Amino acid sequence: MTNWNAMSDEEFRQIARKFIEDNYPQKLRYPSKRLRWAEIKDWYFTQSKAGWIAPGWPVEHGGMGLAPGKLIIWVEEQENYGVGRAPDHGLTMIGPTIIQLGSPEQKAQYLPKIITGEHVWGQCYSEPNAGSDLASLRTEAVLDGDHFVVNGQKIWSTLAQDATHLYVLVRTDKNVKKQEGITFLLVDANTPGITIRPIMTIAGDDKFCEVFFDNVRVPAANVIGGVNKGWTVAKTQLGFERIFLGSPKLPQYALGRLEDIAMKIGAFDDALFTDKFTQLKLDVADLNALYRRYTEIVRRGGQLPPDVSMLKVWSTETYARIASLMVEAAGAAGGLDGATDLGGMTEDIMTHYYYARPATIYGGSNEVQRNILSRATLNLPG
Amino acid sequence: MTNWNAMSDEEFRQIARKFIEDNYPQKLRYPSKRLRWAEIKDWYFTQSKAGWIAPGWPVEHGGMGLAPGKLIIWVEEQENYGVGRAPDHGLTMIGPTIIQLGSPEQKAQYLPKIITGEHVWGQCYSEPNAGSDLASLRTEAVLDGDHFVVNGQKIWSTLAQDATHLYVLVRTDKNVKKQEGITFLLVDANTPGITIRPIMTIAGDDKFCEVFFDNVRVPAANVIGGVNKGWTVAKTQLGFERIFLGSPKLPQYALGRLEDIAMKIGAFDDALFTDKFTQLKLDVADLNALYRRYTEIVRRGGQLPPDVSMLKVWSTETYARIASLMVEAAGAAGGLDGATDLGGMTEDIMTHYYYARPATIYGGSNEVQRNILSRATLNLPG
Amino acid sequence: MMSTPAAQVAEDPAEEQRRMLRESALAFAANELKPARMRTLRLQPVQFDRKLWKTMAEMGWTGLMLPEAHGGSALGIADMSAVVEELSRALLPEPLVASAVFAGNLIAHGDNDALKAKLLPALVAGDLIPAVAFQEGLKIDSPVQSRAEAAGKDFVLNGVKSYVRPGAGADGFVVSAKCGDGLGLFWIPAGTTGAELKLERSTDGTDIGTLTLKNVKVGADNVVASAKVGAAAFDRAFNEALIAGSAELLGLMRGALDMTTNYLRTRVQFGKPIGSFQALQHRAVDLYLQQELTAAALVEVARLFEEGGSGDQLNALASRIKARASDAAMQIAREAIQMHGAIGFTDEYDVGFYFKRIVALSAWLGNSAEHRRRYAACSGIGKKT
Amino acid sequence: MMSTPAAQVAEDPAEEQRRMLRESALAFAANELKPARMRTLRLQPVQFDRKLWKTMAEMGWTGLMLPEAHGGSALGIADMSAVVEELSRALLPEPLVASAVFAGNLIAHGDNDALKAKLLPALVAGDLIPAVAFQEGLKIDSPVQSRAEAAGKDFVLNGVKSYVRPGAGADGFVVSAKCGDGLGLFWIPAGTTGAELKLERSTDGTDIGTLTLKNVKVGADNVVASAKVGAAAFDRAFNEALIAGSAELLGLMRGALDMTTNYLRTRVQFGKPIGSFQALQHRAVDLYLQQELTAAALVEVARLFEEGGSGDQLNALASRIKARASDAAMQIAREAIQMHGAIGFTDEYDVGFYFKRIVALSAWLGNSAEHRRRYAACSGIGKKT
Repeated sequence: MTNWNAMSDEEFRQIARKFIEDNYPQKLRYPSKRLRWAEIKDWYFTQSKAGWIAPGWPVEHGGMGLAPGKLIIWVEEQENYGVGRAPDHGLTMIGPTIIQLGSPEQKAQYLPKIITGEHVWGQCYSEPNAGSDLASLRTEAVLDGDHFVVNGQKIWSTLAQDATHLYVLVRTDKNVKKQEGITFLLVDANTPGITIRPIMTIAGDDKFCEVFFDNVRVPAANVIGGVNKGWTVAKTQLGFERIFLGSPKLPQYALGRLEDIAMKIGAFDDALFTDKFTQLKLDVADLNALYRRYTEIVRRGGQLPPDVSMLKVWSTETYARIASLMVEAAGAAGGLDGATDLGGMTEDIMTHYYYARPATIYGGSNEVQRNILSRATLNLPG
Repeated sequence: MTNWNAMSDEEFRQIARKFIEDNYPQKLRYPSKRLRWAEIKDWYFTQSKAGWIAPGWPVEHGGMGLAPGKLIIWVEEQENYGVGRAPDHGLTMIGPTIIQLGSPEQKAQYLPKIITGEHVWGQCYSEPNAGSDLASLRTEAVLDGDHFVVNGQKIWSTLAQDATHLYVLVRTDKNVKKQEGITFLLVDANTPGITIRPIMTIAGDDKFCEVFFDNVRVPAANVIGGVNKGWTVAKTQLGFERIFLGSPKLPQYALGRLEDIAMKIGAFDDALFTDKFTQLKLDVADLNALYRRYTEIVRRGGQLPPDVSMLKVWSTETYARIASLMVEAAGAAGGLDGATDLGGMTEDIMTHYYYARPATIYGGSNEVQRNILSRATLNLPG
Repeated sequence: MMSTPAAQVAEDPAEEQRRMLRESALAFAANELKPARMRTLRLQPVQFDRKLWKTMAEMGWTGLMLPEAHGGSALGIADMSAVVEELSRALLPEPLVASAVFAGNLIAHGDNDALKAKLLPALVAGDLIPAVAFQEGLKIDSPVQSRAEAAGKDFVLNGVKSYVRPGAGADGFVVSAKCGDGLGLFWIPAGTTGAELKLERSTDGTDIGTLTLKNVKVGADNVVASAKVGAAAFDRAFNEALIAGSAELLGLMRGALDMTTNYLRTRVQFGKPIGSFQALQHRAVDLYLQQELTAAALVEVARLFEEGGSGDQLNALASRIKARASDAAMQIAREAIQMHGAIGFTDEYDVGFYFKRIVALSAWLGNSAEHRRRYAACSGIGKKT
Repeated sequence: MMSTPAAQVAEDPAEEQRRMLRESALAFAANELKPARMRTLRLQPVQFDRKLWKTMAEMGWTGLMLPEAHGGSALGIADMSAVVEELSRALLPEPLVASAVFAGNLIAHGDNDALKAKLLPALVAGDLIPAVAFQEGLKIDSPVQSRAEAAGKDFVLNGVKSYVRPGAGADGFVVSAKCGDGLGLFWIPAGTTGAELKLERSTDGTDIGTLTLKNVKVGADNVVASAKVGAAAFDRAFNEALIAGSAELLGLMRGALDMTTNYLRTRVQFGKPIGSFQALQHRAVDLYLQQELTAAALVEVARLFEEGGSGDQLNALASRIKARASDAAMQIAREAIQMHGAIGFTDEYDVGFYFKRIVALSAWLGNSAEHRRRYAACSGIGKKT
């Protein structure tokens, strides 16, 4: 078995790069939309067979056991090549949670099937009336013998229509502080009473879903972390994944597209456009510098300070500014849906402008991030 | 006696313009700083002698009794000519208050001397701990026989060092809701126990003062509007003067200076500068349009809606942006104090940049204005 | 002293007329315009409703600015803007600005009386939907390359015109083309041999067109404006479209901001309406300020435009308002989605229609950057002596 | 899994050294630098303290980057920046960046070893305060018009140099001048015949100079850099000054923002600390974000600069950080005053010193607009093939 961590960083980087170049489908590079399971599953299976699917997991659970520094190299190489994101809630969210908090039976039951791709997981957290204020969720689970009976509605479950399994936050006690009556449940998506309905977005796709629970019976054994301990479980998931919400990937890619377009249509002849572009280029460059500050902490095994929230704010708002300049530079073509002609190249101008909208909303809206920074970093009063 | 209001607007405008051109000192046009009494008093006396000093006051109190429409023409003509603002608290603030709420004795005692310029008034409202939250003021007045004894400290009294008289908000009851224990007092600035200390600002001038009251005895007859009714009195002063806080005068003048500088130093050769300048020019043009909406209401004798607060916000923030662009355009000279050489012309670059700071703070900070607009205009919840 | 509410103050007759126009548009909007229409119309080959258009014509709106000789009301751009604003506020995909203001006025400003007598009454009656095909590059200042070559008394046109609104549903096109040293304007009915229309979907759910002209023959009777008057006619109608288009954007702003402040008042998170959070309050105030700056500037621009002036002055006025309206609307559109949170990004919630229509109309006829540049050029910025 | 606090993680030796430099600067600042100094110094003919400068020299800071051969420590720009940042955070009018980094390095990058041996040890010892006189127009890209004409082995200089920092208190000037086809650099001691220094007050309370040269004779022994190497030496030292100058701005940001957040925590209005108002909180967060972007970019720029590269690459790096630092600092300065309310506008409150020093140093060596332009030119924006 390869001891990846014994390699030099550079050696590992070369191997990772070659693996991606040899296996990742050319036509899926830099996808402009989130890929569905049907589109990306072959890449998932390829990684799985090669043993690369869970680089951060311990070896005993089928992972590569990469040290944080190596893991970041792996992420960087994927980003540089434009590797699309597969439905990865199993790998990045629920798998690590089960490894950390699951029973031996849960580990045996679920982990191998995440590795093989047999199970595809979806997250059910938000509700129509519990968005930024997640802890006020109301989907209810009542114990009935050795099952919980779940009733309620979840929303904004990314790609839940592709999921075989769902992890769900439910209310199991209404008579305590709202954070203390929440339980974390694992649910087979095929259980009777579950309806998954994709939500059409203004961008014309359906990557988000509503999930309805109507007397859904879930074995009580499917609780993780203990009854009424679900809020704590959900919070342990906020590990260094928080960094990746602020990855420079998206703004960097969008800036590259903007640069190509601008070259084609001669926008750089205009000093005003050039200055705006330069500002954005510096915004992305400095985002990269800030990102590196935190990946460096992870690489060394340190703990992330709360101000890592800055990354998400700056990354998503820079992305939004780039999308705006793209629309502006496109002039009359700035209001067109789908691919259109721009100085001889075909480009979908509006995609970035659309996706810049939820970017500043999901993963904790930028307003909530600023609240956190205000309190945790600047120590401003509640 | 001339019946000004019977004239056509155009006729009145011509007369007003001629009066200003004939009498206002050339060297005081478009002053870059607030003028002191010693500098501007001759102009005050000139207006007084000609009967022009109190255009908005009723004729019986020595005014011209101008209708609102004519009054606005008078203001416009002053602004167009660059007439500096004399210490005018007597004319615009306390005079109208005495006319509306004063006793016959108070009217006889104070109004004629405002007209002649014998009395110069200063305002004592803010305190070190009562800025945006004015109603929390603590300067105390305790009745002792037929006098109030005043103790406390006031601050941000504009040009109080030139005042012969002060109007002061004091606390006369500590045991009621904070707005209901405030009294409005008229105070002779020469009363023993009053110390007026100019405050040096970062702009290097001293137009604001601190005023200290140490056992200052004020006749109880000097109350306006009744004991504990001072908050109501202060609010009646917020008549259509509120418009003038949002006058386009200052940004318009600063934009003119910026344009002159830009021509001299060739800044318009730079498309980036030209676009920034154009944006500001449109910001000022549209401020003028918005300003006209409200002056039109006044001209017709209507009541100002609460969203007139927008004017102050937009005017002062546009002014601040103009000042910033001026500093930017000046390059290395952007950080110099006092007059410096700019392409052969001499200009004090920093003055506008300095004065843009208090502009967004005084007269109700722009934060407070936004709070008002949020509640009174958008009906957003408290 | 000043206790009379503004509404009780005497109006002048022009204002009273404008208020009445506004009220009839409001009443019409309340009865006829529902956001749900947008979901149905966008699935159809023509994304507006010709029956409704006919009703609008009966209200007098398609002919509001057209000469009385041809059945119009000969009113000004301020009146037209009032109607457009109120209808747009309730989401109107029908091409009132594109067809009635831009194309209609362009025909009226031309020098072919016989053609006017043929086309304008049909437009007034709601039986004709014309479009203007003028743009040839991404920017409004891209030079016209299309050419009209004289062939006897007729002309032969070649060229490509893009971003034509409406595309789907237009009965014909007023096409600009170089004609000798000047600019000629030509009427080309839809389906004319050699005139091929390709449709693209605009983000607002309507199809706009690219019109390719290959040796298209235009008879003298279909010359909208000769090269002598074409450029001036075009500028005037373009400026009118810019002003009315700004009114359309203002209506959209009002609609989007109303929805948003209403949401802020009612959506509860953390135990309070989210509109009680000061950061959102201050941002909402800034949006309102931009909206009202646009409204005040629109009143002033329309008034000054009607007073007249040099070509440069009128161009500057029209560009001033389009720059403000486009910027203000785009800011409001983005913030409307952000303040709604995730729900605003769903197709089933109506605020997205405002967002999309604003993006489309801010770009149409030139975005804010283009119009600041045009304003600067026409108002002589940097040229002061 | 990741519970080790960052501070407990092993440092590499270079980082440890930088941390120690930072700590000694912090300790010095705590003992020696008080805002009250600024009120006294600005009234004096020279607005910094030569005695304190001597102490700074003893700390090793004036020679930190200078060659060991001349008594310096030969450390890099990252180390220098760490010291500058911590001192500046406590308000330092002494010309560490202007004299030690810009002028000192410029002399060191020249090709006159004898002159280095004369000037650099004096700078290291704190006995010499040199300034660079390079700028001739409002902008850093204004062309150099000053000329150095050869007269045998000597030179005669004519020209006018503006915005020289420090003006008051400088012992001599490194002057750039066209010299044949190249750029020469010349050492002109203060008081040299024909070299007239006129002082102007900078907003930060120091006097900067305009140096007028009329037939000033410079001997060959005072040629800092011949025309062969002058331009390259200048660019390198200028870039180093930009980076250290950005560190100086970063220190000022930290000082101003610390004061401001502290005020927000303690100032009570409407019965609450004003820092509990969400609109102010979010704005304060945005300031912090700008500060930390600057800090992160500074670390990266200094590291890449030390790794080396082409002239264009190094210019782009230095301009990148000066653009960010100037913009971020100006935003923080304005908001610091606004959030303090009226008290922040008074001379007796210290935040104004940060405000003024930020305005002065953002403009010095080129403001953000100038450096974005330089960055664009040097990084080939719009030139991709």
